[in-house]
Amino acid sequence: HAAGKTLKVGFAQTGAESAWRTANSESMKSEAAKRGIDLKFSDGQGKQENQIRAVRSFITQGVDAIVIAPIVETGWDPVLREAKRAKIPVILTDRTIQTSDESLYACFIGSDFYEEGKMAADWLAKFTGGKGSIVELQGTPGSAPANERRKAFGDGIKKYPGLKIIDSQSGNFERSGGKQVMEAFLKKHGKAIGIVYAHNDDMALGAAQAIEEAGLKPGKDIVLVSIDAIKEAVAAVAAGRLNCTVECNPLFGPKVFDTVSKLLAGEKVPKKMYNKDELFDATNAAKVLPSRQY
Amino acid sequence: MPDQPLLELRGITKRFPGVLALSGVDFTLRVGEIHALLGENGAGKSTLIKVLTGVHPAEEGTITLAGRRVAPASPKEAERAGISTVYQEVNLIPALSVAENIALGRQPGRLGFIHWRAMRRHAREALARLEIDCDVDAELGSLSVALQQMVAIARALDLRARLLVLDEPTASLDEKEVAELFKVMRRLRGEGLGIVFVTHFLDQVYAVSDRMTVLRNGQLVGEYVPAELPRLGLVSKMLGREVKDEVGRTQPSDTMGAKVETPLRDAAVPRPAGTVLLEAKGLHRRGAVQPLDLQLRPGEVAGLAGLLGSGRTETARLLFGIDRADGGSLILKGQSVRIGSPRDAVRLGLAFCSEDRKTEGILPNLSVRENLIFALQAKQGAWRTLARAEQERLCDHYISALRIKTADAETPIRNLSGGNQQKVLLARWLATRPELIILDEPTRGIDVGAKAEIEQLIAKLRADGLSVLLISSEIEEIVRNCARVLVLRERRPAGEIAGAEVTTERLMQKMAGHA
Amino acid sequence: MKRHSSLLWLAVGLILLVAYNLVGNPAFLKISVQDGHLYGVPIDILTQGSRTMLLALGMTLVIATGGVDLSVGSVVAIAGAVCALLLNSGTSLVVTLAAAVGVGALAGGVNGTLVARLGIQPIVATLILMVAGRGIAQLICGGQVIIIDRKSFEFLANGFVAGLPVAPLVVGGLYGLTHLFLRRTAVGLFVEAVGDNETASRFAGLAAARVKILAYVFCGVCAGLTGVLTAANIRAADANRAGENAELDAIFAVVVGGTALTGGRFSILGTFLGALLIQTLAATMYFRGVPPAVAPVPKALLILAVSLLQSEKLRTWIASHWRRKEGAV
Amino acid sequence: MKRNLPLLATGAILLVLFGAAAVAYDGFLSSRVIVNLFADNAFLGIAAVGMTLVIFAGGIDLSVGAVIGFTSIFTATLITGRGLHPAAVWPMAIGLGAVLGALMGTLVHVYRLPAFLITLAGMFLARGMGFWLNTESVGISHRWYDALANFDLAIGDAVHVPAAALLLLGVVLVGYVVGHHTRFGRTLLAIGGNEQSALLMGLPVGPAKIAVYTLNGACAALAGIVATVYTSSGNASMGIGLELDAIAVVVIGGTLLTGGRGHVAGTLLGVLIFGTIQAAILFDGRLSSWWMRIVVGALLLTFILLQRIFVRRKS
Ligand SMILES: Nc1ncnc2c1ncn2[C@@H]1O[C@H](COP(=O)(O)OP(=O)(O)OP(=O)(O)O)[C@@H](O)[C@H]1O
Ligand SMILES: Nc1ncnc2c1ncn2[C@@H]1O[C@H](COP(=O)(O)OP(=O)(O)OP(=O)(O)O)[C@@H](O)[C@H]1O
Ligand SMILES: [Mg+2]
Ligand SMILES: [Mg+2]
Repeated sequence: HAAGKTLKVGFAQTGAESAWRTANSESMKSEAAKRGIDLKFSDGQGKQENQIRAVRSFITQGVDAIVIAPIVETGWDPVLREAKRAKIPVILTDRTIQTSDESLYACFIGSDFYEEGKMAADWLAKFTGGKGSIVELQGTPGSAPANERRKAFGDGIKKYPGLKIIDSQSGNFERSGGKQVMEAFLKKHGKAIGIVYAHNDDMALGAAQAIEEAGLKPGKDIVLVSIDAIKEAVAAVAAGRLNCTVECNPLFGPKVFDTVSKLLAGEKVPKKMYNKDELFDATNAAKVLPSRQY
Repeated sequence: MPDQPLLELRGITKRFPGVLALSGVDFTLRVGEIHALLGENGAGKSTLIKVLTGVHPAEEGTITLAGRRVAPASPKEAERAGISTVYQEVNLIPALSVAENIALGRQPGRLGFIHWRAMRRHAREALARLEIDCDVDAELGSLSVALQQMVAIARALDLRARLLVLDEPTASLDEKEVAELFKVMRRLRGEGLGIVFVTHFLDQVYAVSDRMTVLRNGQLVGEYVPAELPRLGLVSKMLGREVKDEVGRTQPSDTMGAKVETPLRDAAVPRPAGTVLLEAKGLHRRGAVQPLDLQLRPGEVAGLAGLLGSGRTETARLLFGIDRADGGSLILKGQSVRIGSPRDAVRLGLAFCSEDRKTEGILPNLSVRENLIFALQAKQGAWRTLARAEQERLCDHYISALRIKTADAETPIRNLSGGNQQKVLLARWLATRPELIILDEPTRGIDVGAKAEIEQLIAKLRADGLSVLLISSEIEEIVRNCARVLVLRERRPAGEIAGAEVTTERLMQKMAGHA
Repeated sequence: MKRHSSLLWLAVGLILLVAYNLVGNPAFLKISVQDGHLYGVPIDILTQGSRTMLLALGMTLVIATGGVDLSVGSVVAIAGAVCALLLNSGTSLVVTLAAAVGVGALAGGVNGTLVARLGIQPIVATLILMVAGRGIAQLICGGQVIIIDRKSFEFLANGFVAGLPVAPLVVGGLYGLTHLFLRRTAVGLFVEAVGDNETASRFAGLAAARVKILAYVFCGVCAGLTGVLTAANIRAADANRAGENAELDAIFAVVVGGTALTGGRFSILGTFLGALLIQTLAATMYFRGVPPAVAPVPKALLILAVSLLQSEKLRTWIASHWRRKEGAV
Repeated sequence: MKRNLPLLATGAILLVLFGAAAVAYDGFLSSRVIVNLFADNAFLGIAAVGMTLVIFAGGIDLSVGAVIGFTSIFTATLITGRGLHPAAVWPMAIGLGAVLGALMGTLVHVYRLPAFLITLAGMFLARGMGFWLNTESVGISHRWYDALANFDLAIGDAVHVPAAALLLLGVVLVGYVVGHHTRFGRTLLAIGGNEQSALLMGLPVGPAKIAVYTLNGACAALAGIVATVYTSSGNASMGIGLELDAIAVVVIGGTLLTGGRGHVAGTLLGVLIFGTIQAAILFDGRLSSWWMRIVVGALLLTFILLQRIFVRRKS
């Protein structure tokens, strides 16, 4: 591709299921616009088959590079092989995939769901002194973040025998789901609940509401930890309604397109690049709040 | 060979919630005979047939077919045992073609794959045997009820059977078709088949049957030979009371068993001159009805006559706004009106009792009461709701006036016998107090007694100043009731007959296209 | 007769489910007073269930006319988005509510017109708005979750009057009113007639198309109000997730409540019990600690059990079996 | 001819739709796009063919999406986890799908239960069992899978038709023959037209109903296997919501949801219409998530209105 010709990049997004995702899409789009790249955006509506379809279409359209935010970890080999045959570099964002042939994709840029779960567990151990009964609000069963965050957190608290998960239900990553499950937990376990671990902020905020309606103080009577660090959650941390939220940065755009340029220029890039995920609690939430973009 | 029993039903008892439909009924059919099964509406004829063919399990009783005890658990088993049946309502599949309806379940072909050409040829032959000429690829639902009925008969005859059961096959047929059917029936009788034949037309009973069994209220009245039981005797057996005369015979009659105040025919009565209730001018619809003029007067019963498929029903549909006319005008009481939907028609005081009660008439799962008051309620709109007491009063009135046989007014109408459903539909329209009522085959499937009552009713309505447009395939019915008849032939008007000229012969001539 | 017995068996199913909960957790039915209002699992079930109940109420009429409305979930999202938009720009609560209802009615009108006037099959006709509607909601919200900070608004979903939860009261009231309206006027009859035999009811002079359209409009209005409750419940409009898969729950509640998908007879009380069953089941899962991944299995078993309980065929079969056994002994 | 009019109209509108996209987007009119239309929608299409037959009989099956998910994870678990050969696993999977279908059909027919409820239960059951096997996706690497993934039928130089597309065409063909040229298929239509009448006509209503659910279960399982080939993996959350797409595709193809009237070939057209809309949106690539939904809705609406105009409603 000669210089001067506009780059064409295909982006197979998972869907538009949350504010985090919207921010992620937005970052990609605005960055592409800034750089004058022709971005082919596709919304997979939460289905891998749609994403595969999109990638195949990108190949047909002869894009210069393909960016995928895989919904699940497996199942990409056939389509990636097609891309490879067409000599189109593939960048994975958001989460990595399982494949027998690592050469099928150029590199991975994103957050580490596993690491996030670990960070939450470690923070909790420090904050509570390694003791407490936890209820877990899981994401949509079978989805990768739910799987990873559950596993990582479970592994993370193993070191602290005082921390125990006493109950676990799915709130489907939804606010109302988190609220509804938390209401039931409060009735079921009463005062026994010391900690809530939610797989995302939306469910944590819903749970906080349920706790308030039960006449308790979220953040004081019950400790709440969650993941994503959307603006509203950081604000809630600053206000003391949540205790901690682990950032999962959605603003991939600049880094992704930098990498694309490098790849197309034939430069070598590291196979795995992690965004640095931060953690916000009472100590720093108020400070970063004004600079949060999403 | 004759007199040898082919089928014996003994002590058949069948109960529905709230109704004892059959109680200990015996029935014997001999080889090579046509056996008429008779009785009032709701007497249990159809139920007996359905027990025989495995639709309803009997609570008690035995069935012996050709010396072997059988207990068919489904129509399929009955068919395998050699029983071929035409049920009362047309029970075919409207969305499939005529050919398929005839062949369904036994399509020619190998390994379950259908040989279409053979199937169509076969269907054409089956129809030709009844002298029916119709496109076997046409969708069944697009045919008139009468034709559908013929298709159902063709299907039943197509089966190699020992026993043929026909539940009111002639209800919507006209004479030509009936004659064809009888020819076939007689031939089959000659071949040793046994035929059970249900009808409310006594002429037909005497024309073809060798033996008659009469049911009343689910009980066996007796078995008779036509030669030994004259018509009046038969009617008395059916109704369970003495009658002196009955409607339904060939001679027009002015009197009924009961005292008659109004003569049925009003040929002698001077017509209120000049007043026209509804006038159609040049009404037509492409592919359905050629331009047609029609005048309907208050206090008059007008007839619409014609052969099967001559366009009578389609004319009625145009008048009632079911189909949109392509041209022509309608003038109601001197005012030009536009009738774009049945709703418009109903609001203008029209009523139309359709010939197809199953698909165009009943609301099957709703109660008799709801069915009965429905048109009136629809006319009044949702806000002027009929009080429950008023609804019940209407029901009581019509149930007794038309002698509707039902467990109670809250029974779903689908549980009623065919004739009783028809009566409820008549009541539905009468309850709207229309100024013009179009009756398309109103006595279809109605028993002799009730037919007389309905004709009485028509006479009374006329006397009250109502205008009636009567469509009937039974020419006698037209002759008995109408002062003026518009004859249709091949969907175009073929002339009008009035007054003393309204006779069977004249009508037949006009309908067939002579003179 | 038959209809009532099927309702009875639905109620039996519900009671069995509650009994099963009481065995493991005697406090399941406990209602206490906290902060001056009622508090307990039954209150949660009613409050959380009120949204499905409301959706199912509208769905009942649509299904009774022989249709179905897949778009309700998306209408919920749109109505929520509209509420957020208006409330956050300082519009009064009353106007906002009216707007939400209006949006629902408009959506229902579109669905109804497609179905009744253009003769498009309901499932496709409403699929269009199901797909496009969520897009519209996301467009309004820009794909964000929009926080709604209005105490009076939240009160609708989570508030209490005289110690009683508002949402169930409102929804219960709507059920009562709808029932009265349908059964005291001829509207209920018209709806059932259209569903039972549309041709026949049209030939009898009913404006069948209008009845159908109104059923969809009513369903849309219910969905609009559900959108209000949904947004008020979480103090936010979530265009991406609000009302997701809600149509399935609503249809389930209606069908299990004894209204056939083929149209005709409907039962408002049955729908209510059906919705209650769904929510009670959800609570049961939380309380029994069913792992989220296999949670669908008990749901399947419950549906089967309730359907079988309602099956006349099975009941007569069991009854005859019993009799034979007793006879033999 | 008259019977096929709706079908022809649907086909014509599909061509118009495709033509419009071809004019609007460079490279849309290419053999690859057309082949992808079949390949990418293979498992939707296969499931939809089974669904068509169920709908013919006036039934409905909500469980197909979940059966696809279950089959997919089941197949992957046995092949990857247990080291079984696909040749053994595939028949097992199809058998399980058929058994589930047969169970549902039996409940629907024998106990007169609403198909909606029973198949909804089937959907939850299959989904739950799938997740119970594994909540995470499982990769499959097997010679057969590689061979299938790499297989294509070359027609000339430019056109390569992959296995999935061929299978879809095969299933549509079989579905067409079964639906339109066998007694079984016509019996299904008769049942959908009027079950009571079909019974009175002596048709084997019960066996046919049970058989069609069984067949559909098998179809859904086959679709699940195709999905594993498509992705070289199994995933219990595969096919979520696919039942609705399948139903929509069937109905867009001109089959009456109330049963008794329809066309298997129409279903293929429906699948292609769905596919074309999605392909066009991918080629555009400028729509945000929400505009994409709105445009899909608007295109569907346009399509259906056109279909209406072509085939005037019978009065
Ligand atoms: N499925 C049913 N459920 C309840 N009652 C029924 C059912 N079928 C028939 N009945 C009742 O059984 C009685 C006999 O009905 P049947 O249909 O046998 O009468 P019929 O002699 O055929 O009358 P018609 O001449 O009107 O056809 C009637 O009272 C009818 O209401
Ligand atoms: N011989 C025939 N072959 C094919 N179609 C026919 C034939 N006769 C009538 N039809 C169809 O039947 C339909 C109904 O005609 P219509 O109902 O107006 O007849 P009719 O005079 O009321 O006769 P009847 O009600 O006795 O059948 C028409 O659509 C016509 O196409
Ligand atoms: Mg009868
Ligand atoms: Mg006629």
